[in-house]
Formats: sequence, structure tokens, C-alpha cells
Amino acid sequence: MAVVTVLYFASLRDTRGLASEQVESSAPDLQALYAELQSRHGFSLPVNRLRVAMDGDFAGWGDGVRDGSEIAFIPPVSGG
Amino acid sequence: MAVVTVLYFASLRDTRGLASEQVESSAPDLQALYAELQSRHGFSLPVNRLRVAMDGDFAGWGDGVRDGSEIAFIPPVSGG
Amino acid sequence: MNLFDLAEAPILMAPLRAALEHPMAGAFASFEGWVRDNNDGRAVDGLRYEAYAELARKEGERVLREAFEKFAIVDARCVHRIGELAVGELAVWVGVSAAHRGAAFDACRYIIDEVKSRVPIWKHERYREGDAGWLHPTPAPPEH
Amino acid sequence: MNLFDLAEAPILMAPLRAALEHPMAGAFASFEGWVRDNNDGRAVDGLRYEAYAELARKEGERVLREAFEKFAIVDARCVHRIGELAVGELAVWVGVSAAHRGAAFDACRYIIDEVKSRVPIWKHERYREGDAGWLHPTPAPPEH
Repeated sequence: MAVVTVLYFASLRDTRGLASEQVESSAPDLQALYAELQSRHGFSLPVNRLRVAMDGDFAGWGDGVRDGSEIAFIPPVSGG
Repeated sequence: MAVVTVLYFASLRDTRGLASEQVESSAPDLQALYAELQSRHGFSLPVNRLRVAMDGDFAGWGDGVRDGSEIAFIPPVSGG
Repeated sequence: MNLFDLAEAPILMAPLRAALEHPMAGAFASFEGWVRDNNDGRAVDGLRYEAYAELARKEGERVLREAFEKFAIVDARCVHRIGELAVGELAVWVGVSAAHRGAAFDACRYIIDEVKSRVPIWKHERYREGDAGWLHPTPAPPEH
Repeated sequence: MNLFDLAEAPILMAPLRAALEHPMAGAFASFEGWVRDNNDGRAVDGLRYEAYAELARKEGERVLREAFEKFAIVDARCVHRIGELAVGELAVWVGVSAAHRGAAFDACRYIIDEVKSRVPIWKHERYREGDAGWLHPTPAPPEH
């Protein structure tokens, strides 16, 4: 069981109604963690339209969920 | 016989030592006029590296020498 | 000095440009993204940019470093606004100096293209009709 | 208002840029040509630009009009300095606003490329070693 801080941005934050939260999870990897949160909160963005970051840098969906880490799901960007 | 004003720019002006001059010529076209002036003043630029203008706009080398016109031989440009 | 930066207040272009001057630079290309009054056929009153600041700075810096590796440039900077912006305001600025213009143009274009497609910044548009929404372009970001 | 102009005094960029702002323009690309301290391996102290002014204005205007026809742009201007310039001074300025950045970049590049290759303006460089000379590039102007 890992305890992580999840950051929400843009439409994910609007849907969740929070900018960040502490999450307990036994998900084996980041993709499974998103699936868990998606079904809990009803995020409409599928995993293949997101990128994921762990502790301030991009990570892979197959990376394990590091206990104590900060995880961000990155919706399609629209800067510029 | 046509009387024209010839304008010289850049290296042509340096070689001629004048910015413009009145020229009397019976050259049938602008290319022949340049040949005439080239042999008289020793211009090193061959005609195929120049463009020519008559009365303030680009002209063709085969255009006739209009009496009273203003003619400019345009060396390769180097603005910017 | 950072090559890429986020700005919460209006971007001051003059000092950014001046920092890129160099006696061996003969060419300077710059790009400005301005807030338009419309998008996809809808009238826009203004917008808000939000960033994942820590990662945006890191990824922006990587984009700029790549530009230095790929193109023969002398110097380059990019600054992106965050927060509330009105129509006509400057959203992003890119400047590149180089010996010759080809590299300056190519690097400037590279930087804005990569920043728009990779740096975690999101645009929230307010429409004249009263509603608002996040832009999450699919799947390759359109050429905007 | 002319789209292309020659300037005998330093070019003031701010009013040129401001004239290109438009609520439907989301992109602005600009190019500046700066006097470099070297050319073809020789140290340059400064230079002089001379123009066949009447024809330069006419041909410059044609280049800008072509840019409006070829690219989906909102507005564009180009100003070229003539007279004596020191190293670092602004020799030429191009600015283009457009709805989207592709057209802004492409038109800006088109304008500077065509102005450099077609508009009757000549550069006279003074070299650190004391001599000076006109630049008459052969046969296609090099990408400088």
C-alpha cells in the first residue's frame, strides 16, 4: 500500500473539485492508479490522452507507485 | 540617337565616379547601351549579373532605349 | 538565468530582446502569441492560463536546450504568461538570435511548436456567450 | 500607409509592431537584421546601405503585397535602414500578424528573403583592417 499526493490540473481539477489530495492505493503502476481514480471520480479523459509525472518529472505509465511521491496526471496541454 | 540619364549605384558608381550622367547613344536596346558604357568606363560586372530599370521600374534587356528616359543598371543587391 | 520562464505579470519584451543581442548575431527572429477574440468560431472574451509550474519550467528549459543543440543560434529565450489575460494580451514570447536568419527562424519555430505541444500549460477560455472551458486538443494539437 | 519603407534614421520598432495588432490576430512573427561584427571571416567595423530609393520602395511594396496574397495574414510591414550603421544597429525589420502562427512565420520569412534578393539596396562594409567594399553576392545570394 502506497500513500501518494495526487495533483489535478485543468479539467481534471474541475471534475475532482480539488487541486490535490492524499491517496492510498495498492495499484501496481501509474496506469492502474489512474484507472482507480478515474472510476472513483468519473474523469472523462482516457489514459491514452494523458501523460503522467512523478515527483516533478515525466514518468512512464508502467512505473510503480512510489510511496510518498507526488503524482500528476497531465491532460492534453494548450499553452501558447 | 537617344539622350538618356543613366544612374549608377554601388560599385558601378564608384567605378564611374559619378552618381548619374547624360548619355547620347544609338544603342538599339538596353543591353547594347550597357555594353557601350561598360567598354567606355571599364565596368567589371558582366551584363548577366545586372538587372536594368527604365523610368523607375524594372525593364527588359531587349527593351529599346527611350529618348529622355532615366536608366539604371542594378548590380547584385545586398540589403538585409 | 533561465532560458524558459513563466510570468504571472505582463511580459516585458524589451529587456528579453536586449539580453539576446550579440555582436556576432546578424539575425533575430521572434514570435508573440496574442490572445485572440475568437477560437473555433466562438467569440472569446478572455482566458486564463494555468501551469504545472515545476514541470513546465523543467520541460520548457529542455525545449530551449534542444534548440541550442539543433540549430546554429547565438541565444534564445521563451516566456509564457499564466493567470488571467484579456483579448490582445501577450500570452507567450519567443526570441532567438543567430549569425544567419535560417537558424533564427527555424529555432524560433521549433521552440514555439514544442512549447505548445509539450509544456504543461492549459488554456481556459471564457466565451462571450457566458460559458467557459478548458482546451484539451486532440490528439495532435492543431496548428494554432 | 506604406507596407514597405526606407528609413534614414534608426527604426522605431514599437509603433511598427503596434500598428499590426488586431483582435483576430493570435500570432505575430518578426525578424530583425542586425549589423554583425564580421562577414565572410573578416572583422567589420560598420557599414553603409545605399538604395535606388524610387525602385526600392516600389519593389518592397510588391514583395509585401505578394505576402498578403500567398499567406493567410492579418497585417505586415517592413522597414529597411539606409545610410551609415554601426555594429549592432538594426538594418531591417519585418513584422507579420496572423490568426495562426504558420502563416505569420512563413510570410515573415518570405518577406525578408524576397527583400534581400530583389530590392535594390546595397551594403558597403568597412573592415577593421581599413579597407571597404560593396557586397554584390553571386549568383544566388547566399543565405545571410
